[in-house]
Amino acid sequence: MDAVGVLPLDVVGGVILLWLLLGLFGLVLQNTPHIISSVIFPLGAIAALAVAGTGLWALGEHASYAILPMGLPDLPLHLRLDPLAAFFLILLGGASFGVSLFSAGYFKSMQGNTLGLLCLEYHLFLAGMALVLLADDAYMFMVAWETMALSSYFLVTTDHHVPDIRKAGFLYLLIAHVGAIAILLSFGVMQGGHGIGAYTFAAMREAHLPVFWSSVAFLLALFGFGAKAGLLPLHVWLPEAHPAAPSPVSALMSGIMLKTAIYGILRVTFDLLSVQQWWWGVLALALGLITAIFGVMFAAVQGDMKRLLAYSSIENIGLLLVGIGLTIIFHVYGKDALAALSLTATLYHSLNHAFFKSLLFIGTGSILHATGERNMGRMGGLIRHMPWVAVLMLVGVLSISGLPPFNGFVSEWLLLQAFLLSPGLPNSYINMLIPVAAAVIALAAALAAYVMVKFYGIIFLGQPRGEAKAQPHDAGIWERIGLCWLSLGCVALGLAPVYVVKQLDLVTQVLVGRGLGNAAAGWLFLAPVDIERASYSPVIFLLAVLGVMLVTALAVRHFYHGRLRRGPAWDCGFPAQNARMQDTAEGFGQPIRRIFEPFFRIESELPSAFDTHPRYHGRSDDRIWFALYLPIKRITEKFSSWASLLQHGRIHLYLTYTFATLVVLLAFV
Amino acid sequence: MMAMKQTLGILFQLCQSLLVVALAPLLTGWVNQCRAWLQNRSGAGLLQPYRTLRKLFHKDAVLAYNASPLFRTTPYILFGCMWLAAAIIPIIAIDLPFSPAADVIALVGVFALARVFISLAAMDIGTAFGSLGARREMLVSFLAEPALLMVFFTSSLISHSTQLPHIVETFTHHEFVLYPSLAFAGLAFVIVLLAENARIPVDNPSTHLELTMIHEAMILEYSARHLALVEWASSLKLLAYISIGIALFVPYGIAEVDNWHALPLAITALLVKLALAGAGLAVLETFLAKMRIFRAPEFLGTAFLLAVLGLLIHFLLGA
Amino acid sequence: MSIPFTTQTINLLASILLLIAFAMLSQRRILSLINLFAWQGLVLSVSTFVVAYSTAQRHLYYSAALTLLLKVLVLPWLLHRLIRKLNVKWDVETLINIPATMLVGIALVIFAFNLAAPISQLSESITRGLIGIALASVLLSLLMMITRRKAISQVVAFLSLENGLFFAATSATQGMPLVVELGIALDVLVATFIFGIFFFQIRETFDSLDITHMEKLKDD
Amino acid sequence: MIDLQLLVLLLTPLFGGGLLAVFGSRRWAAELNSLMSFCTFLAAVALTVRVIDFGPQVVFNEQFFIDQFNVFLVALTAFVAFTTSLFSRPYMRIEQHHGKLSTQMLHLYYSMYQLFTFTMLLALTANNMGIIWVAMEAATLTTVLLVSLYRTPASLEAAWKYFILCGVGIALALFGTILLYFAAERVLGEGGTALLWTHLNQVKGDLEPTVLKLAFVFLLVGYGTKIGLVPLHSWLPDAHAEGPTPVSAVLSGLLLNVALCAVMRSKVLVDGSLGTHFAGNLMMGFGLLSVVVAALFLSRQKDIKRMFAYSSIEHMGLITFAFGMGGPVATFAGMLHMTVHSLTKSAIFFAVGHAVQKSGTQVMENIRGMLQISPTVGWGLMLGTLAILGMPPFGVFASEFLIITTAMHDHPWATPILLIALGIAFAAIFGKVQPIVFGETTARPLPHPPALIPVFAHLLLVLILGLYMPPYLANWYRQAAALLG
Repeated sequence: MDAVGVLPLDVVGGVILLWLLLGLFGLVLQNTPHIISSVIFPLGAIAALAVAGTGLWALGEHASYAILPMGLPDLPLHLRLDPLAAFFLILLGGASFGVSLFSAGYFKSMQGNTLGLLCLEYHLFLAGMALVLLADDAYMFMVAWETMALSSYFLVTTDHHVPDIRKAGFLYLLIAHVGAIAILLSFGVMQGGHGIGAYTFAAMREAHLPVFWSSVAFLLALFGFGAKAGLLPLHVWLPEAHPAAPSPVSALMSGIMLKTAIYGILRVTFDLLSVQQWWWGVLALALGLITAIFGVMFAAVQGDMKRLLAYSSIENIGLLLVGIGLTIIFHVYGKDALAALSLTATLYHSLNHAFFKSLLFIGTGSILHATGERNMGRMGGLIRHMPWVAVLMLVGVLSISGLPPFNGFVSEWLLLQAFLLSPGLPNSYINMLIPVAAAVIALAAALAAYVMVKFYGIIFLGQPRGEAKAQPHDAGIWERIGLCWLSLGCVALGLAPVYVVKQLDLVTQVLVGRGLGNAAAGWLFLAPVDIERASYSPVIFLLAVLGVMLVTALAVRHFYHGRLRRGPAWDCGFPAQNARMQDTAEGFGQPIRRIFEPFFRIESELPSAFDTHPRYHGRSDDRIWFALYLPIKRITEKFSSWASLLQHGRIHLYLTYTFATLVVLLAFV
Repeated sequence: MMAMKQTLGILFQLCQSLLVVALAPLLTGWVNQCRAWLQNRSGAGLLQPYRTLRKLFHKDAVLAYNASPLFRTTPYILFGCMWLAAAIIPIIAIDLPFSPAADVIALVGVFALARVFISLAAMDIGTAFGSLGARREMLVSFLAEPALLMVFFTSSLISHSTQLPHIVETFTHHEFVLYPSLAFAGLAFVIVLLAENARIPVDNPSTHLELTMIHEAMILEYSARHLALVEWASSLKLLAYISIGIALFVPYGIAEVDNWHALPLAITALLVKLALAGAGLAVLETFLAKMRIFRAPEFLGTAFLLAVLGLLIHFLLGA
Repeated sequence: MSIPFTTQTINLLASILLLIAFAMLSQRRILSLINLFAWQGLVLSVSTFVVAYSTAQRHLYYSAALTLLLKVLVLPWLLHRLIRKLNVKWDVETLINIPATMLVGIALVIFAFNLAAPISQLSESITRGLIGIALASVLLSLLMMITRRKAISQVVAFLSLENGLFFAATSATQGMPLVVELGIALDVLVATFIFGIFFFQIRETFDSLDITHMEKLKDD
Repeated sequence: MIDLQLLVLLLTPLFGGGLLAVFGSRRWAAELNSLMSFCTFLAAVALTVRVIDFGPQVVFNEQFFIDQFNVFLVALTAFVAFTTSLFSRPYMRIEQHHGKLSTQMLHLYYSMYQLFTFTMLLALTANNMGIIWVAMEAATLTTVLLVSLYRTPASLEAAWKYFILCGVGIALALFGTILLYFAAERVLGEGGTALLWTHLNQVKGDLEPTVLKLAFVFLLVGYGTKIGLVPLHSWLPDAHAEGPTPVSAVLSGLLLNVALCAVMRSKVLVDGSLGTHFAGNLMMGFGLLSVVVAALFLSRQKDIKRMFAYSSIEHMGLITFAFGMGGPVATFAGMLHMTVHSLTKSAIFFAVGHAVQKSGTQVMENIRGMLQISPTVGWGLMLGTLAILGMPPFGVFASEFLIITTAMHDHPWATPILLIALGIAFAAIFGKVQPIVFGETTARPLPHPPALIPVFAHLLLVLILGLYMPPYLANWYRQAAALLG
C-alpha cells in the first residue's frame, strides 16, 4: 500500500478536514437551506463512506502515525491509526453514512440559520468522534473528547426553547464533563515518566505501573467512559438527552458516540495498561449485567418511543461491557482463544448496535415527522401509511431482538458461546458467576424481544390510537436511502458473519494476541472454535425458511385455492370494539412493571370504577436518581451555604479575616 | 464412501423432514385422544387434526379489512421456522447435513423468531384480544426462553458442544452416567415445554375464554389456510420440543447415518417415545389445573431457577 | 557600654508612640482621637528627626519635615474641618467594649514583641526592637479599625496604621529611599482626600457616617 | 532606545489622563480614550519586541526593569486596556442614554481610566519594590472612584469596602516591603539600591531568612488582598458587581494579574533566600483554598457579574497554585492561564455588560434568551463561559491541563480537590448561564450598536492558544518561567 505513498491516516485526516469545511460552509450558506440539506449533508455522507473504506483498508495495515505541529508546546498533537481505531472508524463511517443521507431529507424543512448552525455542529461532532479514535496523546484525546461532547450538547439543545430540552442538555454536558475529569485523572495516573511529554500514549504504554495504580487508572477510566456510555449509575442523562435531540443526532449519539466510550475502555484496558487484574473483569461483568437488565426493564415500561430506544441502548452497552469483562477475565487467565472469542463478540455487537440502533432512531425521526408524536400511546397502524419505514424498521426490530438470521443474533450467539466455553477457570467464584451471568444475558435478550414487540406493535400495527395526524406520509427519498443503507447493513452483518469475524481477527490479534479464525474453513459455516462444538450458518438458515415458505405457499395455491375475502375483524364476536380496546404502551409494559416492581419508583393514579371519563396515569421513575443524584446535589448546596456565611456583608468581619489571616500566618512561620 | 455417506445423509434429511411434517398432526391427535380417554370421553380419533387441516384448507380465507401483509405472511414464516426446527433436530438420525446450520442456541432463536412474528401478527388487526394474547405470549416467553437456554447450556456443558447431534452422540455412545444436573434441567425443560406449547397449566389450547387464553387469543383473527398453517406449525412445534427432550434426555435408538438398518429401529423407537411422551403430556394436562395468568411468571421463574441450579450443580459436581 | 543618648530618645519616643496607639484604642471621643493622631504624627516626625541627626542622612530630614507638615498639620486640620462640616456625633460607638479591646491589644503587643525578638537580635543598628514596636502599633491600629463603627474613626485608625508603618520605615530602618517616601506620602495625602470625598458621598446617601448601614452587599 | 520606548509607554497614559482630565466631557472623549489606549498598546508592542530580541534590561538608573515575565504582562495589560476602551465607548454611551451616568461622571471615568492604566504599567515595570508598592496603592486609589461611579448606595458601599480592605492590605504590604528593605540594607548597604529587585535577586542568598519569612507573610497578605485570595477576597465580588462593567473587566482581567506579579517578585526573593519551598507552599495553600471556596460560592449567586467575579477568584487561586508549585511547566502554565483568563474573563464581562443593558438587570433570573434578541451577545456569552469553564479546545483548558498534570506528578493529593472544585464550578456557572443564553427572551434592543468585536477577538485568541501556540510565544513563556524558576 505504501507504494501509493498515501497512508490511511492521511485519508482520514483529509476527511476530517473536509467535515470541518462542510460545517463552515453550512454556516456560511445559511440563506440557502436547500443547498445545505441536499448538497452538504450528502457530501458529508460520502466522506463518511470514505472513512469506513479507509478503516477497512487500515485494518490490514500496520499502525500509522502522525504528529501535528499544534497543541501544547512540548506536547504536539499525536495521531495514530491502528486496527482498533480502524475498526471503530468503520463503525463510525458505516453508520454515519446512512444517518447523514437520512439527515439530508430530515432537515429539509428546517429554517436557514438554525440549519446552518446545526450543520456545523453535526459535522464537528463527526470530526470530533473520528479524532477521538485517532488521538494518541492525552491532550489530543481530551480535546477531541470534549469537542465531541460540546458539539453533541449543542445538537441536543437545537430546540432550546423547550425547558425540558435545556435541562436534558445541561444534565448531559454536566455528566459528560464529570466523566471527562475522571478520564483526565486516569491519564494522569497512567502518565509515563516526568514532564508533559509523559502524556503521549506511547509513553503510557512504556510505563509499567504497579498493580495498585493501574487498578486506580482502570477504575477511573471505567468511571469516566462509563459516564459517556451510560453505565449504571451514570446513565441518567441518556434517557433525557436522546429523546431531546433531533432523531439523526440521537442516532449518532446512541449508535456511535456510546461506542467511542467502549473504544476508550478497550484502549485503556488492553493497550495503555500493560497488565490486567481478574477482578476488573468481574467488576465490568457485574456492572454490565446490572446495566443490561436495568436498561431493558426500563425500556419495557416507556411510553415515549425515543426514551424506549435510549433505555435499550443502555441495555446494549451493558451487554458490551459484559463482553469486555469476560475478555479481561479470560485474558488474565491466559485463555487467549476465549478472550479472542468474547472480544470478537463485543466488537461485533458494537458494530451491530451501531447499525440497528441508528436505523431505529432515524426511523423514529420519520415517524416524528409523519405524526408529530413521540408518545406511542397515540400511534398505531402506521404500517398502512408508511410501508417503507415500517418494513425497514422491522429489519431493525428483528435485529435488535437478536433473532436469526439478522445481525443482532450473531453477536449474542458469539457471546453465549464465550460463556459456554468458559469453564475451567482457576477461580471457582468466577466459575460460579459465569453461568449466572449467562442466564442474565439470556433473560436480557428475551426481554429485549418483549420490548421490541411492544415498540413495533404499538407504533406500526393495530388501529390508530388517539387523534394523531390524519394521513401520516411516508419517508422522503433521502430518508429512505438512509434507512435502506442501515437495514442492508443489518442484513449483511447478519448473513456474512464469517467475513466479519475474519476482519475482526485483525483487531483481536492486536489486543489479546490472537484471532478467532474459523474452524470450519468455509464461507458457509461460522464455527468459532470447532465445527464439532458449535456452528451457525445464517445463509442456509435463511434459504431453508424462505424455501419452505415458498413451497408451502405454492403448494397451498396449487392443491387448494388462494381465495380471499375481506371482512370486519372477528375478535370473538365482540360487537362494539374500538381502537381504545387495544393495549396502550403502558398496558403492554404493565406485566414487566408488575414483576420487577421493586426496581421502579412507581406513581400511578387509577380511575374509579364509576368514572365516566376514566383516565389512567402512571409513571415509573428511576430510583437511582432519587437515591444518588439528589443527595449529592443537596450536600453540595449545604456546603456552599456554609461557605456563603463568609460573605456576610460587614466590613468589620472582613477586616477581621485579614487580621486573623495575618496573625495566624505570623504565628505559624 | 464419503459420497455414499453424503447421499445417505441427504436421504435421511429428506426422510426426516417429510416424516415430521406428516407426523406432527398425528402427535397432536394422539395427545388429545389420550386426554379424552383420561377424561372418560370417547374423543375425536387420532386423525381428527388431519381432518381439521383439510377442512381449513378448503375454506375461503377471511381477512380483516385492515390486515397488513405482515399478517398474511406470518403463517408461512411460522410454518417455515417450525419445520426447519423439526428438520434439524436429530429425531431419527444423528448427523444430518442441515444440522450444523443451527445449533441449540440458534434453535432457541428460531422459536423466538416465530414467536415474535406471531405476536406481531396478533397485534396487527388491533383487536382487544390480539394485543392481550401477544402481551401474554411475550410475558410467558421472556421467562421460558432463558430457561430453555439454560437447559441447553447444562447439556452442552456436559457434552462440550452446542450441536444437538454431538450432544446425542455423547449421551448415547459414552457409558451411562447419572447426571444430577440433567435431572434439574429435565424438570425445567418439562415446564418450558408446557408453557411454550400453550399447554395447561399455563395456557389452555381448547378454550376461547378470553381471560385464560394466550395462544388462541393471538390467532383469533386467522381463518382457513392461514389458520391451518398456524395450527400445523404449532403441532410441529410440539413435536420439535418433545423430540428435543428425547434427544437431550433419552437419546437411545437414534440412528447413525452410515447404516441403513438402524433406520426402521430408529423410527419405531421414535414412535414409541413420542407415544409415551404424548401420553405423559396428556396425563399432566389432566391432573394439573390452569393457573392465573400472573402465577405463570412464578411458575416459569421456577423453571428458570431450576435450570440455573442445574448449571451450578454441574459446576459444583462437575457432572 | 552605655546606650547613646539618641538611641535612648528614640526608644523613649517609640514607647510614647505605642502609648498613644493604646490611648487611641481606648479613646471614646472623635475630636480627641484626632488630636491623639496629631500627637502621634509629632512623635513620629521627632523620632525621624533624631534618626536623621544620629545617622546624618540628609533625606531623612526631608521626610521628618514632610511628616510634620502632613501628619501633624494638614491631615488633622482636614479631619477637623470634615467633622465640623458633617457635624458628626461626638462620641464613637465601638463594637467591642473598651476593656476587652485593651486586653486584646496587650496580647497583640506581646505577640508582636515575640515575633520581632529574633529580628532585633540580628539588627546591629542603633534601633534595636523598634521593629517590634512598629509592628505592635500597626496591629493595634488594625484592631482599632475592626472595632470602630464610624467611618471617620476607621479612617483615623487607618492613618495611624500608616504612622506605624512610617515609623518602621524611618526609625527602625534608617529611612527608605526618598522616592519611596515621597510616593508614600503622596498616596497618603490622596487617600485622605478621597476619604473626604467618600464621607460626603456616604453622608448624602445614608445621611449618617455609621458604616453599619453599609452591609447590604452579601451572599445569602 | 529602550528607555525611550519605556518612557512613551508610561507617559502616554499619563498624558492621556491629563488630556481627558481637561477634555473628558467632550463628545469625542471616548474616541480620545481609545486612541490613547491604542498608542499605549503600540508602545507596549514595540517594547515587547525589543525585550524579546535583547533580553532583560534595566533603565533609568535601574529604577525600571523589564524582563520577559513582566513584559508579557505589559503587553497583555496594554492590549486588554485597549479592547476594553473600545468596548466602553458604546457601553458608556448606552449607560448615559439610560440616564445612569452624567457627563461629569464620564469625564471622571475617562481620565481615571488612563491613570489606572498608567499605574498598572508602572507597577509592572518598576524595579524598585517601593515604587511597585506606590503604584499598587495608586491603582487602588484610581479605581476606587471608578467603582463608585454610579453613586448608588450599593456602589458606594462596594467602593468603601474596596478602599478600606485594599488600603489595609496595601499598608501591610508596605510593612512587608519595609522588612525587606530592613533585611536588604544590611547586605546592600544604605540608600537607593537596597530595594531594587535586580540587586536583591543577585544577593538573595545572603538575605536574612527570618526577616524575609516575616516580610513575605506581610507581602502575601497585602498583595493577596488585591489578588483576591480567600479569605482576603471579600471586597472583590462587591466591587466587580457594582462598578461599571468595563471597570469590572479591567479589574479582574488586569489588576489581579499585576498584584500577582508583585507577589511573584517577592516569592522569587524569599524562596531564593530560604532555599526552602516556604513561599511556594504558602501560595499553593492560598490558591487551593481560593479555588475550593470560590467554587462553593458560585452556586449561590444571583447577580451575574458577582458570579463571574467569584470565578475570577477561582482562577486567580488556580494561577497562584500553579506559581506556588513552581518548576518550568507549572510556571509556564500559570502565565498561560493568566493570559487566557484575562482575555476570556474580560470578553465575558463585555458580553455580560451588554446582556445586562439589554435586560435592564443584573439578576440572572430576569436575563433570558439572549440568543433570541442578539445572537452575537448570546454566543459570545456562551462560548466565553464554556472557555472559562475549561472546555477544550479553548486555551483555558490547555493551561488547566498543564497545571493539573503537573500537580498530578508533584502533588497528587491536590488534584482531586482541584478537579472536584472545577466540576462544582462547571455545574454552578453553566447551569446559570445556559438559560440566560437559551430560551425565550424578555430583553429589549439597545439605542447604540454594541461593540462585540473585542469579545470575539479575545475568544478567537483564546481558541488559537488552545490549539496552537506560536513557537516564539512558547519560547517567550519558557524564558519567563526560567526567570521565575
